[in-house]
Amino acid sequence: MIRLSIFTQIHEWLYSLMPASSAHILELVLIAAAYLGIFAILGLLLVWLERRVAGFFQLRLGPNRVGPIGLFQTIADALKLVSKELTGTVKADHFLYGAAPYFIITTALMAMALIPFSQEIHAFDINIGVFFIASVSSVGVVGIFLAGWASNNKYSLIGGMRTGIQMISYELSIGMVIVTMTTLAGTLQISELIEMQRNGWFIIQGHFPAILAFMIFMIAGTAESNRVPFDLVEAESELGAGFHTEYSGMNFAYFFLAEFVNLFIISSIAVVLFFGGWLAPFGITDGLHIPFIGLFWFGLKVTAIIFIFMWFRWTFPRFRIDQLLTLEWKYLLPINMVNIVVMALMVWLGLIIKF
Amino acid sequence: MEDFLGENIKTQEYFLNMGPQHPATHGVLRLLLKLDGEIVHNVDMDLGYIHRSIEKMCERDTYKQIVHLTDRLDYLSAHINNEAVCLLVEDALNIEVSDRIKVIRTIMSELTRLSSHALWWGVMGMDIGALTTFMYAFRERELINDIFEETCGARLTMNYNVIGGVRYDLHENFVKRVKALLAQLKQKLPEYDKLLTGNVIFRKRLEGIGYISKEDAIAYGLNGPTARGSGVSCDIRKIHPYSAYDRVDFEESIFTEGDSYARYKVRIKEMWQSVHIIEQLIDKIPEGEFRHKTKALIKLPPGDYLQRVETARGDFGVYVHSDGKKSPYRMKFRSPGFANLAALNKMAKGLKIADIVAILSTIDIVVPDIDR
Amino acid sequence: MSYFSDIIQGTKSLLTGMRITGNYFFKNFLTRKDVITQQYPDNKDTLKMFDRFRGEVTLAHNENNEHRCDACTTCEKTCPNGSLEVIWDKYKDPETGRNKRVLVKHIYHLEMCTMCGLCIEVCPTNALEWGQDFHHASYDRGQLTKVLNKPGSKVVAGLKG
Amino acid sequence: MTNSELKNKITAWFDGLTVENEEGKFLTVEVPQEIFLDFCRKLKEEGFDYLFSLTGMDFGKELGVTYHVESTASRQMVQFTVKTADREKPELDSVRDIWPAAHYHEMEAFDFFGIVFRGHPDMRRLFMPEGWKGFPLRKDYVDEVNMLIR
Repeated sequence: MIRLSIFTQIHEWLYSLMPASSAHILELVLIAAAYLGIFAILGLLLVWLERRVAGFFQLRLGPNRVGPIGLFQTIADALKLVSKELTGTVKADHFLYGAAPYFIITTALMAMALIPFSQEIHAFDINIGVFFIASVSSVGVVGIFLAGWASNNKYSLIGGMRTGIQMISYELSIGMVIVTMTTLAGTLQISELIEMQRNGWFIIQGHFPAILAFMIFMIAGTAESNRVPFDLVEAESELGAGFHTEYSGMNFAYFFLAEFVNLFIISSIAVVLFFGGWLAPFGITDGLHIPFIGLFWFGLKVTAIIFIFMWFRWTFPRFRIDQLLTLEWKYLLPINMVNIVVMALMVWLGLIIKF
Repeated sequence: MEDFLGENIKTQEYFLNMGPQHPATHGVLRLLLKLDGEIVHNVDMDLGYIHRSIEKMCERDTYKQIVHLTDRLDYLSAHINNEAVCLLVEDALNIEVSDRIKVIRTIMSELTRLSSHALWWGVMGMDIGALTTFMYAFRERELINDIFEETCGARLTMNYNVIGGVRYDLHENFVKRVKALLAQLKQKLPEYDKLLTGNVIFRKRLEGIGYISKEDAIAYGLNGPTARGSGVSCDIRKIHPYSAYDRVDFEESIFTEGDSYARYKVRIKEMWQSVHIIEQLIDKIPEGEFRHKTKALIKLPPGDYLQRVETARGDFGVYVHSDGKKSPYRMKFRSPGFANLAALNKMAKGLKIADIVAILSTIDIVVPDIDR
Repeated sequence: MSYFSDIIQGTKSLLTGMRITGNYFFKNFLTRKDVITQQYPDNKDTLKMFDRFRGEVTLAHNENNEHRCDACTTCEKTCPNGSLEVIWDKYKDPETGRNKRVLVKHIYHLEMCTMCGLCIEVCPTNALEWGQDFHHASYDRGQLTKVLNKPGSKVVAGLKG
Repeated sequence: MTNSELKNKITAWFDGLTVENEEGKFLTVEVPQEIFLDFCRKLKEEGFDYLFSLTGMDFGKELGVTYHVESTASRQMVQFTVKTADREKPELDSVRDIWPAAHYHEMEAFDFFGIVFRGHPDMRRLFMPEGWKGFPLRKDYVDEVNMLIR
């Protein structure tokens, strides 16, 4: 593999230009700006993808007027939202009301830093990587909760309460799936996790328990990203718009974008944990020196996972709140616990498949 | 719960305004909910947001003019509503309509029922959260609407029935189109089942929800598919047959569980029965007049008249108190949705907010029908 | 073991549903065959309504700019909503010497019309007809009030009322 | 049970009932106010358990309510009317304890005719806004702005 020299070049050029400390700070700022850009573009692209996919599911075409195959539709929508007035309720708790969207974006961005787009494009590779993502993305619930509470609207409040219940329950499942998979891997660092999958993706290495873990992850992940069948937080037909009922314009767009970025993050974790991150399947492109090939594979896998999430969304009806809890505490949690033990036993007995 | 929380924490009942602008209330119905957390303690309703006082307008209009007003009651069974008024006047004046008219009216009524139930199925899915069902239902509904548009001239408020017959003769493409529709329905209705009926989430959302016993159903005046879900045999097409219903063979769809899922199954079965009825009639539409001449100004003899028909929502009744003038002295539309909605509190007490949405869907309300 | 059979049955039912939607997705994605929507403003020119479609009430004019309305006002009296107004004038027929009515303006309030079709049915001279135009949207209510007789039009000669 | 059999039965219950329309689809009975509730209970016992409709009426001098009840077993229908001559403060008995279906129907009749039903717990305006003046479906109701009169 070749190293992408462009990042090193920028790094060296910056350090040659100014003292090391300021260059370091500037570098951080640049990276942050780049991630903000990725955040926006990714969000818009995913919204477009969702609408397009929904169109095909529903015997329609989806947005196809603005730009080639409707690609600029969401940009036009975003422009509209930017130009809109920010309304709010008089009786809202204004500070929290204003702060809530930023909570959500900040946490989404923090989790984004951990995403390994490819071997080189990986901003923050710490040794507790997966754990960090899991904990940071659970802070996002605070934003939703604040939005629901601060709006001073009963529908928002019910939405917010539902989030609390839902997130606490399903964080547990996500965490236990991560535990299951790290039992197999023996590390939490994302780059190492991916490197270890050179001998076969974890879903193959861990076969039965890993597949089970993947299924649980998909269910819990849907719940984490508040999508159908777990979209009780927004529950259009019950609560109007749920926690963001009182938000308008760009504040609403933040929620909207963050929702899709969260979807991307969840899918990325799935890809890292089960499908070998940016690794090519069976190493078919390992010998070839194609730039950005890791990004390509990573993107492809994430898109596939996102598509499955979308498939769920456009097929299933919504759960009721008590059924949601029943599913987690009565089904997913016990299965998950057994699954950890099975995985541990397998690792201990060396029953994993490696090429 | 209260014991567990003890004295320090107290739960408080709160009040939630569901509607008049709310996605689940299918228009401008306003529900006043008393909630404890998510649990519903009491449901009350406030109506009249789309009240047009059609009953008062009828006291001003002639009988011929009244017919088109009934389109606007339950707009999803516009044809059947028209039929009720026309049958009432024909009955009062002893006009015997030809077989052709009867058969055309029956086919049209069943197509209306199919289109209404198709819409209901789509919206039902949407209310429960499966957004895709809506477009699948509209695929079939579109075919029916095309049939209506070609023969009647409009898609929703068809105004096809006139006193003494129907407005136009059947279009030459009618039989062809209906047969294509039946073929498609037979292919697609099983798909409905696979997508929603069998779905475990969907079943769990409906089973045991909104239970109402047979006795309560009768006492609360439930009618139509809602009552048939509780095991009440109340199909007007069976008990007081009108038009050509006495000569077709069909089964009254009754389920005895009394919950939302039973009501759902009733409507799905009714769609199959409608297909069955149309199949029997479509090949043998008798020749004859499609419209009998009537007097320019129709006057009913003094007296009380009542005509009941089975719309897609249930037992629709038109009651006329006539004093012999050109317009009715008092005209009352007994709307099926109004009676069905009255039992909502009974059904929804103690359940959750999400269940109210499910129950509202399965009693299939149309707000203009309730408000009149 | 209803616990496990529940899980298996449930998953199966979910997968059946996914198969249906997935089927439609891939068919549409690859062929666009099942798409049921119309690309509306694009097909404006080719879009044709059915002959019986009730779009608006029109007063039929022949090629000589003549209509068949003898201003008897039956339509105005029949309309349940008061959407038709017939403004007429008297003139003396030079042949018979009797007073006759002549149509000045046939005003149609589209915003009040419910398309019930009673006016067209009662018209003794079959002057009114259905128009198939449905592009009625406008920014101004005033534009919905239309004068049905074209400027300079006359009644068909020898009309029997 | 034919209409004439039913007529014989009903007339035997109370005095003062006017029973008509034997040949029609359903009997029409006029019930005096005093025995109204007893008459309804008797009917319910007789098997007329399905309140089909409850129609407020303005007979010119009197206000009244017309009920259509049906027996779900035999599918026979009876129409009965009760009237009150008091147009200022019309009061009639509520039948919601006998047929729970009457609850909202009675609210509707109150809303449009101003008939107060004794024993109804929630006599508020169901359709019209709070504080609307007059009762729209009465024959003497005038609204020059919104009503088109022919």
